[in-house]
Amino acid sequence: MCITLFIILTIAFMVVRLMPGSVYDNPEYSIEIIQALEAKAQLDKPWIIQYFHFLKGALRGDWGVSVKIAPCVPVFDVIKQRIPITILLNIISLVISLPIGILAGTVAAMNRSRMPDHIISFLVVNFISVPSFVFATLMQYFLAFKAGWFPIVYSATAAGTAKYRSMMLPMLALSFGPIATVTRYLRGELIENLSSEYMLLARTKGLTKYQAAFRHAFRNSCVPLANIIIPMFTGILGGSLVVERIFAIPGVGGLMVESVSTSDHFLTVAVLLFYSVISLFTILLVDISYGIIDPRIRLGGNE
Amino acid sequence: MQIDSRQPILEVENLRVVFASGRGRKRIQVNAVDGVSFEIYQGETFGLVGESGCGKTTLGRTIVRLYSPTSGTIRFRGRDVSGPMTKELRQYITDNMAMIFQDPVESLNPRMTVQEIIEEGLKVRGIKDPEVRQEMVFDILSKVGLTREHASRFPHEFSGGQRQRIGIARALIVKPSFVIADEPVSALDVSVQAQIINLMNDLKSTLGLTIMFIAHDLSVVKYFSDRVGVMYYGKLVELADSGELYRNPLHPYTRSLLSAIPQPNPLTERHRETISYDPATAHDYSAEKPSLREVCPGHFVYCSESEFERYFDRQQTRASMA
Amino acid sequence: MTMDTPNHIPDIPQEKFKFVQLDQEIVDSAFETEPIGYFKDALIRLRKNKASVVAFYIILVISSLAIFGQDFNPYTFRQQNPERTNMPPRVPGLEKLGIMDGTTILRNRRLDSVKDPNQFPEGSVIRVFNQRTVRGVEMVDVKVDYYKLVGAEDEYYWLGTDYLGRDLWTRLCRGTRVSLIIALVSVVTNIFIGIVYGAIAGYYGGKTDMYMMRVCEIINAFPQIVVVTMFILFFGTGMFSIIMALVIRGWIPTARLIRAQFLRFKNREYVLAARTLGVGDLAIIFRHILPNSIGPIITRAMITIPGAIFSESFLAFVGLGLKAPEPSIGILLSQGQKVLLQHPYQAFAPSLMISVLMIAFNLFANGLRDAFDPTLRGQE
Amino acid sequence: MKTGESILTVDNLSVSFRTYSGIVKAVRGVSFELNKGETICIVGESGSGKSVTVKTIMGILPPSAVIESGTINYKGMDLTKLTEEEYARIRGKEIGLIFQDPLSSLNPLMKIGRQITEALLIDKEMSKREAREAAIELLGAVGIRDPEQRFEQYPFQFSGGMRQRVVIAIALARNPEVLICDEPTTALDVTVQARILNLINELKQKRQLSIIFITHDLGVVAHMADRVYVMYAGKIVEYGTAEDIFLEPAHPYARALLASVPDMETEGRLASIPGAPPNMLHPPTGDGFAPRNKYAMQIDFEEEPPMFRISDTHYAATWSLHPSAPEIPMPDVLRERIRRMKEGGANR
Repeated sequence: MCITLFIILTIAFMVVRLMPGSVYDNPEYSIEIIQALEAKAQLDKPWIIQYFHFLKGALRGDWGVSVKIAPCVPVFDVIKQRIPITILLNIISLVISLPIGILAGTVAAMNRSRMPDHIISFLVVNFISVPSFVFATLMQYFLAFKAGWFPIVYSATAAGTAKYRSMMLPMLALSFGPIATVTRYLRGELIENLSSEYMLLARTKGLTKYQAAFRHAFRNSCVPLANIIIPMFTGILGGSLVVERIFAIPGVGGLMVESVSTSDHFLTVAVLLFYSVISLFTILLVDISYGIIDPRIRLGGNE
Repeated sequence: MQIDSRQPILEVENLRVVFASGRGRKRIQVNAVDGVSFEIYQGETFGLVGESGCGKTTLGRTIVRLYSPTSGTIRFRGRDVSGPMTKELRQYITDNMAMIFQDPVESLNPRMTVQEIIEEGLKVRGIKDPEVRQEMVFDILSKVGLTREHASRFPHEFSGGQRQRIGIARALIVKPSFVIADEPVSALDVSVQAQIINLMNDLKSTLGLTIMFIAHDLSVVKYFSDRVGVMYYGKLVELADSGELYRNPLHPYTRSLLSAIPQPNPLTERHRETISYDPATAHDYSAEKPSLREVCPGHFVYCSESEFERYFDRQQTRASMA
Repeated sequence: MTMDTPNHIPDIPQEKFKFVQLDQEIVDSAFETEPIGYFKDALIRLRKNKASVVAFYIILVISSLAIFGQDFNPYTFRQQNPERTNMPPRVPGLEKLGIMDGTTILRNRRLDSVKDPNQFPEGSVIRVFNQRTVRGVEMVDVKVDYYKLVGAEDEYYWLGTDYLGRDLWTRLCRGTRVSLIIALVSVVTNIFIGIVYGAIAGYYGGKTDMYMMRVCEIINAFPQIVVVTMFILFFGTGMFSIIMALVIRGWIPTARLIRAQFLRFKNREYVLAARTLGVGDLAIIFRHILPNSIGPIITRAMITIPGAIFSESFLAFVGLGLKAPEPSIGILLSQGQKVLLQHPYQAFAPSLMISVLMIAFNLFANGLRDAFDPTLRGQE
Repeated sequence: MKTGESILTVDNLSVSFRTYSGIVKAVRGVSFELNKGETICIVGESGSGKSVTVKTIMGILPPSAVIESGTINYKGMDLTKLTEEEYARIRGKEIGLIFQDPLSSLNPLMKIGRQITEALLIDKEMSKREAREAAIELLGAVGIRDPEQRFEQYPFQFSGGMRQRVVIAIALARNPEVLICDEPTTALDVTVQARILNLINELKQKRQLSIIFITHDLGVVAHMADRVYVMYAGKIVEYGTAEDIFLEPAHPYARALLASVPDMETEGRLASIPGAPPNMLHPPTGDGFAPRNKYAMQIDFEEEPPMFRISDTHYAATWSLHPSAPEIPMPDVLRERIRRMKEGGANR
């Protein structure tokens, strides 16, 4: 965990400092300003000193200042104001994907090899395959532009429901993939659990098919769902980079695209660090929750 | 069995195999085989019986050096084969010993034809000519009751008993003198078990094999073996001729095991009393350390000094009554 | 109960009660069926799965488009033509049906300019609508035959052109080729590294395995986007660095898969049997373990391909794609997205291409997985 | 042999499976009856259809199975005609089932106690507290020590034998009249097996159970059975009291089976059964065992033998009992063993 974070920091340092040219390369700055900035960041010193300076700064939360997008504003502050909308978008997507995916997966598994299963499986393949930015593009054109049901881009200034209406399409675009992932995973788990011996035992107790399925197979299938939530959440985050840009949402994802295209490296690296921290955090969370959910891990069984 | 011509082919002395897993505080050590000593004589069938997890399979696999012994020695025809593994030692072991495995499904590579499975041992031994190999495969196939048409088939097309015969063919084509059969019949249907046992008996006499037969079914072991060793939690608790062991079991675990085996006889079976064995109450080893002692010629029991005297007395009374 | 009573003994001729096989030795009969190998068996299963057969043909068609598609018309992927920018799609034949006929809608035109034959030549205006007055000026939207408008009646841009007048069909074919190459090369590299790494960790086990897996865990803790972006920021864009960026973290799932396969198979009784026969480590790996893992490996490779295509397009969207003028599906998509509302066709074609490609690969991979699934084998 | 009142009657039951390669005829016209308070054993090797038969009685066949014909009469109901809801009322309450593998038949993520109380609470006659007490009592009754602590534990904390005891407790939780045991001791060690068998017999006495016991182990049959049904290739080929089957086996398969297992006193060559069991995708005509039977007759390959009556309790479906059939010798090993048994096997 800490090792990972440390390595990420080191790589981030290398990306910023060891790249050819000056990071403060901005046509609006004069050479003097650039040199002053470099001196302030101790860039004129040997790289080992730079490195420790960087680490010290990083630990204090000082990740440098933005150069182009918001000149001289600490990147931390730039990101800070962009975080809420991104987190909101991602969490909402996750929150709507889980129940829909669980429902669809259950329906498919309980009707295995019948029409509902075939339909759901067909949709799943499509949703998993088509990238979220393609969905975003198509929905923006047809649902927003042609049909006019939704605003074409996100409107931060709009109040109340209008704001959420403008968030609908990006949320939808981000949710298709996770819904399909959850559906597919749960269907697989459920089918395996439904055909297990303990399901038979549950039924021979006198539980009906549905009681047994719900109390035993369904519960047991939901446990390993924690497994796929990490890659899913980071997946949504990744997708939101592009989707945010498409819908002009002022979130962290859009910020990264902008910073990359304007070579605002401090900002890019800071955004990347933000993503790493989130992903590490989810891994940790899942590890912990796993121990809580599964008694075999919690109580240290050896089977 | 001729007592006179008994030449030990395999001597196991104080063998110990310890498996360790985990690190630090979580480290767990399992004494899978815990100081076992015995000998197997040329031409005999030595049965090894015990319940799951008693270390009998580990013992068998350690003898062919699939696992390495933690301590103790294994001598094959007088040569120590328990030392560090060298290429030469590996060859010596694989040339002389072969193994038959338990699971007829798991023990054959599903991607290889029967021909490829059986001839692999020949390839390793440098028989380059494919025709020679093929002839040898056909020959051994007919010995185990299969036909040459079967050679080009894949394992999944065969029934359990047939697969087990393929496994036997694979083990025997390299002409070993000593075969370890690790529960070769326990995964098979009753009607097929006899096929395999009869086949092994026939091959044993025609090829002059010495067999170490590992099983959990005492009736089968008793029927098939000349001498039987009983294992319990890594230890050899009793060792005797199979008839003697059955007539006169001394160790309480052996007695409990014998009493637990259901026999196909409804007249006696319905009234059978089972003896249960609990090592905590059966022995008091706090004062005297137990070891494997010879109660009467060829009959060894793992016991303490006082237990030994008790067993010895019982043995004497039995002998005088007979 | 339908049981025969003692006084109901069927009458049967005496000669039927002769022993017929008393002297024969009852042996195992030879099989009547043809021997079926592993791959043949998998192929039979795969063929039964219609979706993956269709997917397979789609992949074939797209691959041949990627290879030969750009030779079908006279343009090259980098040839710019300032006279022919943003041309809508026009396909011979299809144009008669009213789709892809080179028409487009121009919005907010002054009515007088539309009536001016110098600006809108004879026959180029198809329909004028939405007439309104904005600040005293008559404004209309107008549907035009764009090819007539710019005087290119004889030309056909199947998928239209982009803002530099480059033919989009040619660019899409070229872009598909580039994306597929990036995907294939990175996947092959990933699989190769994964097999070697996973095989070593799985076969030798113990401490070796523990440390090797620790390394994997650390690398795996970096989110894919972070690694890929940092890598390209550092090494610059270009096909090679994109491939490398996809490899850096991409081999880990394969390594884990292979390791799990090795752990699963190395204690199988047939592997132990081979060891007791004196078969060497390499032969065990190549003859006994790898062939049994081949199904999952192939399936894994197939599943990784759409992932790589996705990552490449994603990078292009972020602005870290290939350098101009080289197209990739992602670059075309990202460029099309920018002019989505004005020239939607520029986004639709690459959207369709990437979606179809990803669906086809996923369907095919699913089919392969089912075909190779050992739990279905030998049980029926 | 006192024949009591019949509690469960299976008549002419046939069950098939649709598979990838064709239709597998797993059970072909099986009939038997279970009397109140008795234990019947159905013995046969894997693939003989014995497990499918009991799964049909329990109504837990997989979806690929089809009941082609036959009735299962329990207390005047035909179980094959029940709906899923009606069946749910029979299972557990009237008929309990113990599975082969205690490792996989308990839900790994649910506490042992809840898995038992779940059964007790189905009837809605108890409060949760009462159910808890009843479950603890049950655990004690099946011989689990410290039931209160064990109640709160998960299956992985139990040994194989202990798990099977829990499964028995679950099967008996709702006081069923009939208990079906599907190879309950196959996965266990012999000493554990002995204890479980004794436990089942003990519970049978205490609760007046009628038991259908499925096994392939003839020793277990001898230990448990009042009456025995021998199955081969989806049919019952012989049935009778345990003494009938073990001392006077008539069907060549029953004889071959008995002759192929060694007991403690067996000497000489075992009589092995050549060949392999038939592939039920293409079930054999006539006597299914004929291809593996040295003494097979012409008629065996042509026509299916009817059940011949040997005594009031003993029936066998083999042409060798036809008055016109020649005498067929008993395998040596078996003849020797039967002689020993008759001389009074009580010398153990």
